[in-house]
Amino acid sequence: MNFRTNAGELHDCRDAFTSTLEAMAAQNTNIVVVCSDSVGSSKLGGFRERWPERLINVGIAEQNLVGVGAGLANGGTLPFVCAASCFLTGRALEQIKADIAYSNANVKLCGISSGMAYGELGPTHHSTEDFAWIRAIPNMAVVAPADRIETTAATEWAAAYDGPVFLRLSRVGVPDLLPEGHRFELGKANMLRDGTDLTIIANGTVTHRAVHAAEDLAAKGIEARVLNMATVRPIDEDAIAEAACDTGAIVTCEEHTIHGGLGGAVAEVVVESAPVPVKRLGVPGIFAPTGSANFLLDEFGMSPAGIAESAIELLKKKA
Amino acid sequence: MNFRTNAGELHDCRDAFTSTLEAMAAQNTNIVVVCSDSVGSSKLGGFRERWPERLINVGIAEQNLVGVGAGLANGGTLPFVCAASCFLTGRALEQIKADIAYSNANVKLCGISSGMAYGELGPTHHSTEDFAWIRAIPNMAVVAPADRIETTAATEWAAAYDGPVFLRLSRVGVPDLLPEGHRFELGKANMLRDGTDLTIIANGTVTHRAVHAAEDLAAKGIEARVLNMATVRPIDEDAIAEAACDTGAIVTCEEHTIHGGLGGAVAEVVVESAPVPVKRLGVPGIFAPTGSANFLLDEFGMSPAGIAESAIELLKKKA
Amino acid sequence: MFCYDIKYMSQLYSFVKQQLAYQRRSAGLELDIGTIMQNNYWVNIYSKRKMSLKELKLIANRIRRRDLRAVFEAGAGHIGGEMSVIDILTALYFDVMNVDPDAPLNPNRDRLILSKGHTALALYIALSERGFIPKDEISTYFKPRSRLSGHPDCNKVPGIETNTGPLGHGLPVGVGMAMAAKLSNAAWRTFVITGDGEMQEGSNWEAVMAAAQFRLDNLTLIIDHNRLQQGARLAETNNLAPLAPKLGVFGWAVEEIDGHDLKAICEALSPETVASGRPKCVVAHTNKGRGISYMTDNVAWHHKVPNAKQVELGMAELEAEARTGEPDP
Amino acid sequence: MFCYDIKYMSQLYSFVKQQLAYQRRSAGLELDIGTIMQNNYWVNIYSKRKMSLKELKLIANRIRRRDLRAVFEAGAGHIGGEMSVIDILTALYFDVMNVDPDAPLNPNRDRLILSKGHTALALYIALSERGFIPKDEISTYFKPRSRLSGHPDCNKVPGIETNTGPLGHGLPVGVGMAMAAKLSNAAWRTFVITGDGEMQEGSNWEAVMAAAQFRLDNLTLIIDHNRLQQGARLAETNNLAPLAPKLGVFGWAVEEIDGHDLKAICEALSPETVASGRPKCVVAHTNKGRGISYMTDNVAWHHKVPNAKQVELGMAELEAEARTGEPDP
Ligand SMILES: Cc1ncc(C[n+]2csc(CCOP(=O)(O)OP(=O)(O)O)c2C)c(N)n1
Ligand SMILES: Cc1ncc(C[n+]2csc(CCOP(=O)(O)OP(=O)(O)O)c2C)c(N)n1
Ligand SMILES: [Mg+2]
Ligand SMILES: [Mg+2]
Repeated sequence: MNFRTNAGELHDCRDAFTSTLEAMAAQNTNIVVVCSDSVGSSKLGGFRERWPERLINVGIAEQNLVGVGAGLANGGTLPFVCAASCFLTGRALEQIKADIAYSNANVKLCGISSGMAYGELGPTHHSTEDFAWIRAIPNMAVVAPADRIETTAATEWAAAYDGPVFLRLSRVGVPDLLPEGHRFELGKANMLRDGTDLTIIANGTVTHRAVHAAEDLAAKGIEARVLNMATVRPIDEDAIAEAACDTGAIVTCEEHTIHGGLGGAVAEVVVESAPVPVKRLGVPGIFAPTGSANFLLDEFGMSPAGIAESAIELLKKKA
Repeated sequence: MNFRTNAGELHDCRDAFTSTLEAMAAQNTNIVVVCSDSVGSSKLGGFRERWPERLINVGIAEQNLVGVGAGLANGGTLPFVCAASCFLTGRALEQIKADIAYSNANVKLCGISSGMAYGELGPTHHSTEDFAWIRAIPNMAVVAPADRIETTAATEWAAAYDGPVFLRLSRVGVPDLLPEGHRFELGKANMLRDGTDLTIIANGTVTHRAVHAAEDLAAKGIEARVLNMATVRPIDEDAIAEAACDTGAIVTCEEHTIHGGLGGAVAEVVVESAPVPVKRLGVPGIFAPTGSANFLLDEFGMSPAGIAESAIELLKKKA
Repeated sequence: MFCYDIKYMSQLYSFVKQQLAYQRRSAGLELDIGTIMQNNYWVNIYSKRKMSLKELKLIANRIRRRDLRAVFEAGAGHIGGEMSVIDILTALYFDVMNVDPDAPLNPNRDRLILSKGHTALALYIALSERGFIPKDEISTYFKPRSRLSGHPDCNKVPGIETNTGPLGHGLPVGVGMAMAAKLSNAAWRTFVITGDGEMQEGSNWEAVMAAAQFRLDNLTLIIDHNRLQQGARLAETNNLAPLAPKLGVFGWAVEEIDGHDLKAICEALSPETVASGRPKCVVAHTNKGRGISYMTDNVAWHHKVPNAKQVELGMAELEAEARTGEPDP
Repeated sequence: MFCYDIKYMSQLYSFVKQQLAYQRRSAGLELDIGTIMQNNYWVNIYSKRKMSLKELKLIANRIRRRDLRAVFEAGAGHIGGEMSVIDILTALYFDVMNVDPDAPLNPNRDRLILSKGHTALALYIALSERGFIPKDEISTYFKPRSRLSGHPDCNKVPGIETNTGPLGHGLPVGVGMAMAAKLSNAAWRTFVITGDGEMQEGSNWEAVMAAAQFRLDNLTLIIDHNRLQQGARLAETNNLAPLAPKLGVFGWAVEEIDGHDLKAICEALSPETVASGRPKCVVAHTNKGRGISYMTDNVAWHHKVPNAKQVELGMAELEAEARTGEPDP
């Protein structure tokens, strides 16, 4: 079964995130939210209205934000820590390592507006190193949902999962990809489309671009498998090895630097399981210029046409 | 020409670092040192005695440490910012990204006691994510010298190089590997030994272990090439591609997590240039238990015998 | 070296090359200086004589009007915090600071860091008024590939000293600059502007301690104390007010002023008022959205974009102020 | 899931499994509680009655002696800061805190965070004296694969609440704990001990502000004010003294005490002395190396290891103190 994109309707996944959070919070009074003057950007206004005392705003202080999250978990609550992904990860990385991961605090770190969602605000606001930064830390689950439906599923999963999670969310509009009612499984890729000629592995906001690219390729007689690799850590080694064996070539797409992110994680598995040619698409190791996320993704070769082109180029290298 | 290790004499590379720094500072009055209550651990006592006013100790405040470094560079000095690698990188990562890398400040970040040099102090003090963290940031040069001689060379190079550098140093004793007078070139691997059966790529404190492993393998009739990959960013793509083509299999060794570090960087190049089997040795994605660096390296399969064993295992996968 | 980077970039964005360590920042800027010289009719005037208070007020007013129009045209900006900081920027660029658009990297220039980098637009306009960048370039703010992005980039825009955007970075960098001046016995001064919400960042307090310890009397911190942060008032979030005693207890010389009184700002920042051996903090009491009545002291206008009607209203108020020299009540 | 991790680990370190999110912390600890019960002869005494001042002094003295010996045997430790914090730990574990070694995860326990985690050895010994871990386990400190590593690990050692080691982490976590108690209207209290040098970390000041804003009167910060940091005196590095007015200006209730006067410590930490609506800071004036004359107030002893002769000397002094109840001058 191939999932088809419906480019007509684009959704800001923050809405799915906060409505899921509110639905869960209505049931589970242990759920609290911690933020750092990020109520608006995390779309937490509704939560604050319903449960003002369970919305803890520490001010502009990300180190404290994460530390407070760890302490809240120790005290028996279930904290969702919400802030712009660039600041949450870059400013509080040691807190994430020591207070959350190493202490094994049951905290859900929610990186809002990740990737280049703040494209025009410049590289200080681009969170295009967070996969690399967080997946290097033991005991962290790193998850980047592809659409509204998976955002809901991953948020529900995170609340049920007993351990530290980094949920990488975006505000960039994306179409529905996964079927309504989809359940999230940690470390399990979803095959959005099967194919034999190559595999495109993507996650987050670029997944629908990968699906489009596969449709374009199909029109040219090239059958691409598309894997939605929402979990970056622990990565689905089996799905990657299978893709390498079955299709012999892999293109990775991510709204992230190509140094150490999803493409890097895939490359690590490929060389240890079934070495085949891989092409990594992403931010090519530079500070991106000004522009919207979609503009920049296109510029960096991740328009559907760009991905398809890279795929065709890669096929030449296939053994 | 094969470099041979002389396990008899082990050197703490901090001595080479600070004596080089002092020699340069005597010539170049622009050189200043910034530290964070880390005079002793960075072996800066001698520098402080000679130039007390050029040794700027900001106290226990790593964010300020890095920001002050950026400001000093703007003001026309050449700052070497010295602190324990775990705190320098983890605590000040956003400062490194914004103030140093993105601002292109001519600052030399010197991560002392990197890897598991503070083994017994536990994972909070293990700097085994720093390659992954820093190499994800554009415009950073990431360098981990293998011995006393390369430490001197890299320190001299860093002072001459016009841009941000992360020098990853250790206190763990290592034997001499490179010839006296060796000059460091950014992004250029050194072949410490040639071989045709496989390649071992290492850097920093584990390089001499890789050389020993190659000697052990040679005794068994297996000829391993050994590359000292001191530069992790920009990585030497040519040397890796050549190694993959020439030897058909690669083992990577690093005092770092296997997720996104040297092994990750090598895997990224291998899959894009010449896909061959790779085995990544390092900290296997866990918070390490208590123990000295050498104890832990052995435990994690990086004793010379362990590396040789992994190499033999890998050869079975060779096409 | 970096070959994979360069290969890609040279095809696409020649300016991004400036990010690479192989090139000096100055090389990139030389080009701009040429352009500036053609567009710049302020340089000769401003660099030669002291401005009157009336002239300063008119410049601030002009910057406000340009800012309002630019936010509307770009559909972006942080207009509240821009309006609150414009008088401070005006005082710095047109009275206090020793800077030269012809030599933006003169080693003896005074340094300014706008640590509240989200109000970059106000800085860009001040720089364009002062001759650092062409005035007509302001229309490129927030556009794809523009060097005038949402936060300032020192490798692209002359007059900018360090990249800001993440709050709490400017003061530590300013401490480093001031230390550098001390080390070389140079007379240039360092100014840092932070938001009041921004002072919630611990990194600032690390720098506050260090500046006092190092006796950096060549460093001045100006806190744009508009009592509002992004989503709410400081008082409702993390109330740092009163600020003056907090800086004072850490050993700083503190002065509180009306941050919209240009005379007061110029005086508070003049070298004569520096206390020897102590860094100085000027707590500038300001209004977020100052100059446009419906925005003033209203947290909704942190980064809201006015519609055409609202722009017209605001512009009328600002024009009235230009005529009378005083803002509408 | 995590299969590559588990495969590796299960061969080597079964305890590391606790790090994985699949297991509850408590599951890991249950094992230890069993062991503890066998070794623990203090539990019944301490949990049943109030200790006398004399008893407290003797316990502190015993912890100091064990610490000195353990540092010597392990060839490691941060003896200066251990000696300075031991009276505070003694007061907390044997007088102030409501904790139960039989139920180290009791939701209503008081929480202690030793934010100056480098002095973990003193904490381990206090925990062993209080019955959380076997006393003879102290000899494994710093040994390969020991759970008593240089900094405390809450997933391995019962009684430890969060992992510390990097300075400046404990107070933010403490703020979160105190918030959690407030949210559930629970009476348990949170205590955080920081070093004085540690207060140079900006993260602490973020937490200082938040605690005041949130009116966390169930949070107590104890600053071990020994005037020395790692490489030098605070005064020579980044002089935070006097500390009390700094905390005070941020809205905390502050009390200054002799941090080696057990009676004063117990009083300052008693619930009766809490000011409603305000977090409390106890500035405990201490001596680094306290109890061993040649170490006292000497920065060289931050993490130096005494030789046999020095141990003998120190032990003699501590034994004399045990007899007289007072330290040698
Ligand atoms: C480290 C960091 N955290 C969060 C933000 C998002 N942010 C941008 S502006 C702002 C509010 C700033 O308030 P204030 O400092 O008072 O500035 P002003 O009122 O002058 O706009 C916030 C939270 C940021 N830019 N950097
Ligand atoms: C973030 C961080 N930076 C640096 C260190 C290294 N360090 C360990 S102890 C210490 C000095 C601490 O001084 P203080 O807080 O006064 O503790 P005490 O005097 O009680 O030992 C330093 C700098 C650290 N552990 N964490
Ligand atoms: Mg404000
Ligand atoms: Mg101290």
